[in-house]
Amino acid sequence: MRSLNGSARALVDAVSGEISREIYVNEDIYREEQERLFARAWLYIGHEDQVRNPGDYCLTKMGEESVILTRDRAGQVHAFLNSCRHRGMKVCRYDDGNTRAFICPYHAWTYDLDGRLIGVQDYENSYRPPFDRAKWGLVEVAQLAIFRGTIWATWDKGAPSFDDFLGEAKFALELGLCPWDGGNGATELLGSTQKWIVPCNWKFIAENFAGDALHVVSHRSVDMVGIGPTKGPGRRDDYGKPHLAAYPGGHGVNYGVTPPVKERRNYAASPATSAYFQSCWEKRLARLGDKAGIVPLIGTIFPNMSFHLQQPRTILVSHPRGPCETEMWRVYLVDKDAPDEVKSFLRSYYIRYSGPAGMTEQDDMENWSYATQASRGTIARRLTYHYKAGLGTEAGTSDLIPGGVTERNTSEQNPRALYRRWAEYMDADDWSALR
Amino acid sequence: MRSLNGSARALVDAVSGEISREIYVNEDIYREEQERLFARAWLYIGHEDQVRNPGDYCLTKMGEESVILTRDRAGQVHAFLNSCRHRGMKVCRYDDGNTRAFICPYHAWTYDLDGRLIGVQDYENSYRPPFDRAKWGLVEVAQLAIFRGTIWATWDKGAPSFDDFLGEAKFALELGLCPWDGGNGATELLGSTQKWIVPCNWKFIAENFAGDALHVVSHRSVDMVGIGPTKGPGRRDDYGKPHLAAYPGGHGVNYGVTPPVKERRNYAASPATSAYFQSCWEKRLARLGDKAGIVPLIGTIFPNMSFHLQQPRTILVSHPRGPCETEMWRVYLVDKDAPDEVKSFLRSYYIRYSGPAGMTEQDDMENWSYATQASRGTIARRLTYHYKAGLGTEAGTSDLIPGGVTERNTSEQNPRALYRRWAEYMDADDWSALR
Amino acid sequence: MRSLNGSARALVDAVSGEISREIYVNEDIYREEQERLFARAWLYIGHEDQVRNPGDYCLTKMGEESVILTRDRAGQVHAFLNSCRHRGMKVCRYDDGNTRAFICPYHAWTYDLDGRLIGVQDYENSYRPPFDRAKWGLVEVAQLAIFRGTIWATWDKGAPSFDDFLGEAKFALELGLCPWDGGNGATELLGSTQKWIVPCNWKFIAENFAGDALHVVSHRSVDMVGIGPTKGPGRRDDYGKPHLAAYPGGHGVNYGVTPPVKERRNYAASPATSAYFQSCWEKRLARLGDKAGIVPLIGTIFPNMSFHLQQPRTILVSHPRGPCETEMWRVYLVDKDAPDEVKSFLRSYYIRYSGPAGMTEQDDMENWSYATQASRGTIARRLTYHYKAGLGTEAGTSDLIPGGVTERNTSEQNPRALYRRWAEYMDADDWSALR
Amino acid sequence: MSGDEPSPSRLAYLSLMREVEDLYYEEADLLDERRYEAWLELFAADAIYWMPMRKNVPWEERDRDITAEDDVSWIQDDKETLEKRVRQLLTGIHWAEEPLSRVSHLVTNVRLAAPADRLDEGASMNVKTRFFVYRNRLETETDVLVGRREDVLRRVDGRLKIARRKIIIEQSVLMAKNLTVFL
Amino acid sequence: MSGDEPSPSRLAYLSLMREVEDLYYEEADLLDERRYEAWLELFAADAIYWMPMRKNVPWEERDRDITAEDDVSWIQDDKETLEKRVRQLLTGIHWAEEPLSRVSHLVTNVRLAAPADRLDEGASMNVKTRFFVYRNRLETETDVLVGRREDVLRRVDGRLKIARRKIIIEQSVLMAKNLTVFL
Amino acid sequence: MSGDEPSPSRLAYLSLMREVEDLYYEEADLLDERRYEAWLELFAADAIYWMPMRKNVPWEERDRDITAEDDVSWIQDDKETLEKRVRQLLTGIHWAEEPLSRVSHLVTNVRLAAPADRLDEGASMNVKTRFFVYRNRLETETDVLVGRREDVLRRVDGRLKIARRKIIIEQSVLMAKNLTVFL
Ligand code: FES
Ligand code: FES
Ligand code: FES
Ligand SMILES: [Fe+3]
Ligand SMILES: [Fe+3]
Ligand SMILES: [Fe+3]
Repeated sequence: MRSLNGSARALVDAVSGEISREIYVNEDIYREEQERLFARAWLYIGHEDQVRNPGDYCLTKMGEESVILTRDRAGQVHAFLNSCRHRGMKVCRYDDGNTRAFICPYHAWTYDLDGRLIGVQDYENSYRPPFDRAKWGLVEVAQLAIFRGTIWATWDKGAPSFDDFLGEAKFALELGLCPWDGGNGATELLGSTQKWIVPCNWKFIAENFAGDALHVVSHRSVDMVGIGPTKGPGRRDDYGKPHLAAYPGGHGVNYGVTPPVKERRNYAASPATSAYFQSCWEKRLARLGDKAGIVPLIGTIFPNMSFHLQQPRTILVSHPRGPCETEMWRVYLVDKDAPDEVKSFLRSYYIRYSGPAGMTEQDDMENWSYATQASRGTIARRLTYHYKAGLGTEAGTSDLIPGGVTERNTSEQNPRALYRRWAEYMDADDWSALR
Repeated sequence: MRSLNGSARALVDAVSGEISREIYVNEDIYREEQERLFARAWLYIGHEDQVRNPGDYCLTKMGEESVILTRDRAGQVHAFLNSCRHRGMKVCRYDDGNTRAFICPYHAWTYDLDGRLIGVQDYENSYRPPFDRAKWGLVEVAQLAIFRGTIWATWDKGAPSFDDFLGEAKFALELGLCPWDGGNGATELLGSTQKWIVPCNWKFIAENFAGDALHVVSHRSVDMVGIGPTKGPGRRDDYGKPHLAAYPGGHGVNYGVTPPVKERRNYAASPATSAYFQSCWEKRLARLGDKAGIVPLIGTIFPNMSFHLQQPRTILVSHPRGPCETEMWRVYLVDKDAPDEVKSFLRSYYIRYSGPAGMTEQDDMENWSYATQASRGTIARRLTYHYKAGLGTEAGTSDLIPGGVTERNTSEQNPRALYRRWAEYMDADDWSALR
Repeated sequence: MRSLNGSARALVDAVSGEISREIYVNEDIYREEQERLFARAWLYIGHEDQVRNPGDYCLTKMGEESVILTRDRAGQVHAFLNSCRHRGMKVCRYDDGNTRAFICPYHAWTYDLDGRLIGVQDYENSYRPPFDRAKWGLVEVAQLAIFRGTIWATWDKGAPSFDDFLGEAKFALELGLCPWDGGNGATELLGSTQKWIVPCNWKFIAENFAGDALHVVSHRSVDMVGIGPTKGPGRRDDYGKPHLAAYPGGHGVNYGVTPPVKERRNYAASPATSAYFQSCWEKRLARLGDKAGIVPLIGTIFPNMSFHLQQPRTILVSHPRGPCETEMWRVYLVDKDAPDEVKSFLRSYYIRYSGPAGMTEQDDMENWSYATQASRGTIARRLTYHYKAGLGTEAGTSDLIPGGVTERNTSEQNPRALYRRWAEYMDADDWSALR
Repeated sequence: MSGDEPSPSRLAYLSLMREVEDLYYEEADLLDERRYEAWLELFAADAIYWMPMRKNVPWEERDRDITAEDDVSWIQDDKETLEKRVRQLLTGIHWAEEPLSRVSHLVTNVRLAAPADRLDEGASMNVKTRFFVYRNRLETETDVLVGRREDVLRRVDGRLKIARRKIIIEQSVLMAKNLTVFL
Repeated sequence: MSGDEPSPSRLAYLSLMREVEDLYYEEADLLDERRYEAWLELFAADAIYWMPMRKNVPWEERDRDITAEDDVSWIQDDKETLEKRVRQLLTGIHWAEEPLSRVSHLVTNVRLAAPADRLDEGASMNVKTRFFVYRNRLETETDVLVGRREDVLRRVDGRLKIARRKIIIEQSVLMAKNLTVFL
Repeated sequence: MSGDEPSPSRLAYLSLMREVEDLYYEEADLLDERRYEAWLELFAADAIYWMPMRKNVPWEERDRDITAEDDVSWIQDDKETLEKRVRQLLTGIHWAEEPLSRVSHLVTNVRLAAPADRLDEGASMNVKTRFFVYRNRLETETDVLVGRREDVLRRVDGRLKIARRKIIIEQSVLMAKNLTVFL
C-alpha cells in the first residue's frame, strides 16, 4: 500500500484552515489510517461495568477488528484480538457473558481468561519438538489503562502512558465521569451498547463532537419540538457559557460554565430528577465552589471517542468500516447512586436525544452521510473543506479550564487541532516522532 | 492512480477494428476516464424546459457527480457542483423546484441562485481577517452552452466552444430538435426524467446508439409482436434508407432518408397522430424539398449523450457509476405545438419502446449487462472485441449529409470512430492535444 | 497488478509450519492467484454424465469464469470460454440442455458445437477483406482430459499432461471412482449440481479436505445426533484406520484402511443398502484381497477439487469469487449398477451430510467464514496461521498407499504440502519452473 | 361468555374481503407459474395499468412526489398493450426474460379504500394492497420491487376484474435494469 | 357434501380477526401516506411504544437475546413523546426525513396470542404480527427493517386502539443509519 | 342496501381459510421463538419435507426449472430426519446456529389449490403460500430467502397437520452459506 510519507501535512493546512477532501474519501489514506493511527493510538474499549467479575467478558472493537474484553481469575482486565492463533477463527462470538475459558469452535484450541493457550489436541504427540504454547496465546493489547471506570488500550508498545496521551484533556474526563455532586462516588452504564452503521467517514463524527457550534442551526427542528428535561422548547438543560478548549494531543472539548447560583431548575419534566439534581448541585457547590459550574458538555478524545458528559451523558465510539462507513457504538452513563426513577427518566430522555432514534443525532447523521457522499467525486476531490472560523483570534488560557481556551463558541479551533494531530500521526513512522 | 500515458491507443486498434476488453472492465482505466474524459468533455446536462423561470432548479449529473442546474434572477442559466464549500454537504436534495437560494442543512451557509456565497454564520466576528466569500461560492462549470433547448456544460476551461466540440454532428441535432414540420417552432420535454441503473459499462450504450445495425436481430421478439404506431408488426414508423455518419469528435449518427413522397401513413394506431404528422410532413416537404426525408434516427454525441430523434424521440444520458454500472437518464421530446392527444399517444408509445419497461430497450440492456459481466474474467480480459464490419469500405462523403458517410448499414465505422476519439482523450494531457 | 515475484515463498514457511494470513485476505494476492494458479493448473470441470450425447452441453466454471462444456457431433468433448468473440456476450445462458449450435443473442454470431464461428451477419459484404473466421471461434481450453468419467481442463498449453499433474494421487481417484465392488463398472452422478456461495477464502476449503483430522471435534453436534447409515450416533460408516498421504503436486488424501474381515454391517438404516454393500464387499475382497479395505475417504486435488469418495461420495469444486467469497459446486456419485432404492437412500443421506443443508458441512462453513473474516484486520494480518501438527514426524512410505504417508491422523502435513505447492505456482513464471 | 354472531352485513363484508384476497393470490400464482395468458383474463377489457415515477420534493410539496397522469411514467398500458408484453414473453426470444426469471409475488395489506359489504354486477370499488416482488435470474442477479397498489375492481359476469391498477413503487432512481416483471 | 355453517362463536372470531387486520392495514396506509397525526390517533392515551435491542448470547441464555425493559433500548416512548416525533416531521426541516423517505409497511402473520372471539369495551388482548418495512430515500439509499411486533390492543369507545407495542427487530448491529420510520 | 348473508357453505369456507392461516402463523411463531420441538408436532408422522433446486433452462423447457423428485435437491427429509435437525440445534454446539440466528418468517398469499369448504378427519388438501424469511446473525451477516410453498394439509384428530411440504426457492445459485433455517 502506498505510504503517505510526509505528505499528510500537505493535505491538512491547519494554518489557513483548509483541508483536502481526499482524507475523507481516499481508499489508500483510509488504509494508512488503520496502520498509523488506529494501530497506534490509545482507544476507548469499554467500561468496568462490563467486566465486573472474574470470567466476565464482552466483545469490543479496536479500529475494524473484534476484541475480547475480559477479567481473569486474579481480577486482572485483559483485551485480546478475537482471532484464534491456529486458523484465525473467532474464539468468542457472544456479545457478553461469563466463561471459564475461550474454546475455539474449529479445532478446539483453548485459551485461558488471561489469553494463555492451555488446550491443544494431542499436544504431547503431534508436535516434535513441541511448540512453545506461551508464544501462541491470544494476541493481547500492548498497553491497557483504566480511568474512572473507562477502559482504554493501544496496540503500540511504544505509545506513551494513557495519562500522557490524554494530557490536560484529563480534566474533562475527571469532571465528566464523577457523579453530579462532584464527589468521589461512581458513575455506571445505564445498560447495553447501541451499535449501528452510518455511511460516513469517521472523522466527520470526531470533528463534530470536538466542537462545532456552527451546526447547532441544523438541530432547529428538535429545538422547536422540545425534548429536553425542562418541558419547554430546546433539547437540553441550561449549561451556561461555552468555552472551547483544544489540546495538542488532538483532543477537543466544549465546556459549559454556569455561575454558582443556588437554585437550578432544569428538570421540570421529572420532579424526582429535579430534586436529585438540586441536591447534587448543592453538594457540588459546597465541594467545588466557583468551579462547580464547569461541565464538559461535549468533546472528542482523539481519535474516535466522543462524549456528552452533562445532559445527555453518553460515550460514542466511531469505529471505522471503510472511508465511507462507520459503526457507531454508544453507551449511556448515570450516577450509580441516583434513584431508579431518575435513571429510567434519563435513560429514555438520552435515547430520545442520541442514537439512531435520537431526534437530535438523526440530523447530524444525515449531514455527515451526504457530506461524505458529495465529496467522493472527481471534481469534489479537487476541493478543500473550510475550517477558518476563529482563525486569527488565537485561543488563550483560562484560569478555569486547561488547554487552549476560547469563549468564541463559533470557532473551529478544535477541529483544526484534531486534524493537525491527525497529520502528525499519518506522517510519523513511530511514536518517537509523535511525542 | 496509475496513468495510461500514451497507452490507450495501444488498447484501441481502430485500424484493424480490435479493442482490448480491459477498457470496459478495468478499475484504473475507469478512474482515468473520470479525470480525462468526463471532467474534460462537453456533457449534456438538461433542457431549458427544466429551468424556465428565475429560481427554477433541477438536479442533474456530470459523470458520477450531482450538479444543480438553475436559472438566476437575471435569467442566466448556471450549473454548480452540488456540494457545500464548507464541509461538502449536498446543498440541494430535491429533484426539482423553485427557490430563492440554496441553504445548506448542516451549518446554513447560503448560496444565491448564481452560486455566490451570501450567508455565513457570524461572518463579521468569526473570521479575522474575514475570508473572501467570492472565492467560496458553489463551484460552477467552466463553460455552459444552450443549443435549441438542450443544455451542455464542461468542467474544462480549456475546452473548445460547444460548436467546435459538436462539429458537423450539429446537423443531426438541428434536424432532430426542430419540430416535425421542419420549421423554427420548438420541441419540448414530454415530462419528467426516467432514471435507472444497469450493470454494464457505459460505452456499450454509447457505441450501440452511435450505430450498430447488426444488433437489430436482437429485437426480433418485439418486432414480431409489433409495438409501432403502424398497428402492424415492427416497432417504428418507416424511416427510409439508413446512412451512417461518423465524426472526428467521436460522434456517430445513423440518418434515415425517405424519398419526398406526398403521402406518409405511419400512424394507423392513432388517427389524430396520423393527421398531425401528415400535415407536418407537407409543411416539411414545402420547406426542405428533397432534404425533407432526412432524419437523425439514432446517434451518440461523444461521450455519453445518445438519442433517437424521429420515432421514438428521446435523449438518453449514460452516467457512469463504475466500470460495470451505469445510471441511465432518459427524457422524451415532442413538438411543442402538437395536439395533446398526439402528445399522450406518443408518450405511451415512447415509454413502451424505451426505458426499463421499453420492450425494445429491455433486450439491449440484457445484452450490455451480460457482455460486461462475461468480459471481467482473467481469460476474457486477454481478448479483444471485434469491430471489423465495414473495414476497407471507407466512408465517403454525401451531398445530403455531412461527415464520413456510408450507406452500408452494417458497418461498425461509428463505434470505431468513437473509440478512436476515446483513446485520444485518454492519452491527451490537455485540450491542446485534443484539437 | 503488482507481482509477487519470488515473494510467495516468503509468506509460506512450510518448514516451520507458519503461513502469513495475507494470502487468505489480500486483494492483490488474490488477483495473482487467478493469473498464476487458476489460469495455469488443471481444474475439474465436470463429468461425462453431463454431456453424454452429441449436442449435450452444460455450464461449468474455471476460476471466476463461465465455461461451456459440450460434446460435438463427432462425439468429442470440448470446453469453451462462455463469451462471444464479437462483443463478449454470454453465448450460453442455460445450465444444461442439448443444442445444434450456440447463437449469440446480441448480433447472432453463431458457433458450432466444436466452437467454430459458422455464422456472421452479412459476412460476404461487410468485411473487406473478409476476416479469418477460424481465428474467431469460441476460446477453447488448451488441454482437456477425461479420467474415469471426470473431466478436467487447463488454459495453459505449457501444462504437463493430466496424468503428470495428478501424479501418484491418481491412486485415490482410481479407487474412489470405481464402483464399490472394486471392478470396472462405472459410477454416475446422482443428479444435478448444488451451487451456493460461502463468504470464505477458497483455500480454507481446499486445506480442510486435504486432511484436517483435528477439526473433527467441530462436528460433535452431528455426531451426537447421528445421521450416518448405521442408525447409531456418528455420521459415517466405519472407514477403518486413517492414513494421510501428501503428494508433491499439492494434492492431499486421507485414506481409510479396514482389515479384510468377511462381514461389514454399516447400513442398518437401509436393509437394501446393507445387502448391496455386503455383496459389493465380498466381490471387492475377492478382487483386491488385503487391499480391499483401502478407500480414499477425503482429499483435495490441487488446487480446488475436493472429495469424499467413500460415504458420503461426492465431489466439491471451490470456485473463487474474491479473496473472501467462494462459490461451492457439489455433485454426488453412486455406483451406476446400484438398485434405485440404494441410490435414493444414499442421495438423501449425502445431502443431509454435505451441502448447505448438510448437517456436517454447515459447521465447517461457519468456521471457514468467520476465520476468513477475523483474518482481515490490520493486527490480524500481521500474524501467521499455525500448521505445525506432525512436524518432525516425517511422512514415510507405505506398501499399501503411494505418496508421503503417515498414520498420524492429526498431522497437518497435507495442508503444508498444499501451501508449499501454492507458493511454487505463485512464484513460477511458467510451467517450466513448476515441473 | 362467547362472542355474538356478527350481523348479516358484517358476514357479507368478511366474504367480500376473502373474495378480494383470493383474487390477488390467484393473480400471484398465475404470474409466478408463468400462466401469463390466464393472468390477462383477470383484467377488464378497458383496464388501465399505470406505474408512475417518484420524485424527491420539499415537505410542503410532498403530494408532487408521485408523477401525474399526464407526465412520463414507468408504464402506461391498456389491456391491448399488456397483451403485447405477454406475447413478447411467449416468443421465447425476449432476451431480457430468456431464460425466465424466478419470481415470487407477495401481496399483503389487502384493504378496501372505502367500507363496503357487497359489489354488485358492473359496480366498482377501490382496493389497496402492498407488494413485495422478488426476482432472481441466471446466477445471482436479483431485484426487489416493493410498493403499493391502488386498484379499481369491478364485478363482471359475477367475477372480480381489475379495471384499473396504479402501482406506486418506493424508488425514485429505479434500482433494477428493467421492468419485465408484472406488478 | 358441503361444509356446515360455523358456530356463532366461530363467526365472531372471524369477524374479530378481520377487525384486527383492518386496524393494521389502516395503520400502514396512514404511515405510508404520511398522515402521521391520524396515525397517532390509533394509540391509546397511555400507550407504550418500545423497541428493545438484540444480543448474541449462548444457547442456554437465549432468552437474554432481547434487552430487558430496564435496559437501554432503541426506542422507549409514550404517546406524548411519539407525538414529539410526529411534530418534528411536520417542521419540514427535520433533515433526516427531508425530503421524506419513500416507505412501505408490509404487515403479515396477524395472530391472537390467545384464543378470543370478542373484545369488550375496555378489555385488552395480545396480538402478534410480522413486519417488513422498506425505506428508500433520495437516490439509492435503502433500508429494510424486518421483525415481529407484540401489541396489546384495547377497545376504546368501540374502536381498537394500540395500548402497547413491543418491536422485535431481527438485527443486533442496526444496519440503518437512523430509525426515523415508525414500525 | 346492504350485503346479503353468505351461504352456510361460503361461511364454512371462510372458517376453513382462517384455520389454515392460523396454522401457518402459529408455525412461524414457533420457529421464530425457537420452540422447535413444538414446531415438529405440526407435521404428520409420515410427513415429507422437500426443497428442490432451480435451473436456468430454455423457454420451451421451462417446466424443467425445478429439479425432479429423483434428482439431487437442497433438502429431502422425513419427520425422523427433520427431528435430527432439531436435535442438532438443541445441542448448543451446532456452530452454524451458535449463537442462534435472528429469524422472522413472513407467510403470505395463503390459498387453497382447489376450492373446498371443509376438511374431514383423515382427508387432505393442497395449500399454496409465499414465504419471505429474513435471517440475521452475529454482526451483519444477513440472508433473505424468498419463495413458494406447496403443502398438503391433512386433518388428524381434528387438527390440521402438514403431511407434505414442497419448498420452491427463487434462486438457482443459493446465495446463503447454509440452510439451517426451516422454511
Ligand atoms: S482455528 Fe481455532 S483451533 Fe483451529
Ligand atoms: S457543510 Fe454546508 S454549511 Fe457546513
Ligand atoms: S456480442 Fe455476440 S454477436 Fe455481437
Ligand atoms: Fe449535533
Ligand atoms: Fe437496440
Ligand atoms: Fe468437516
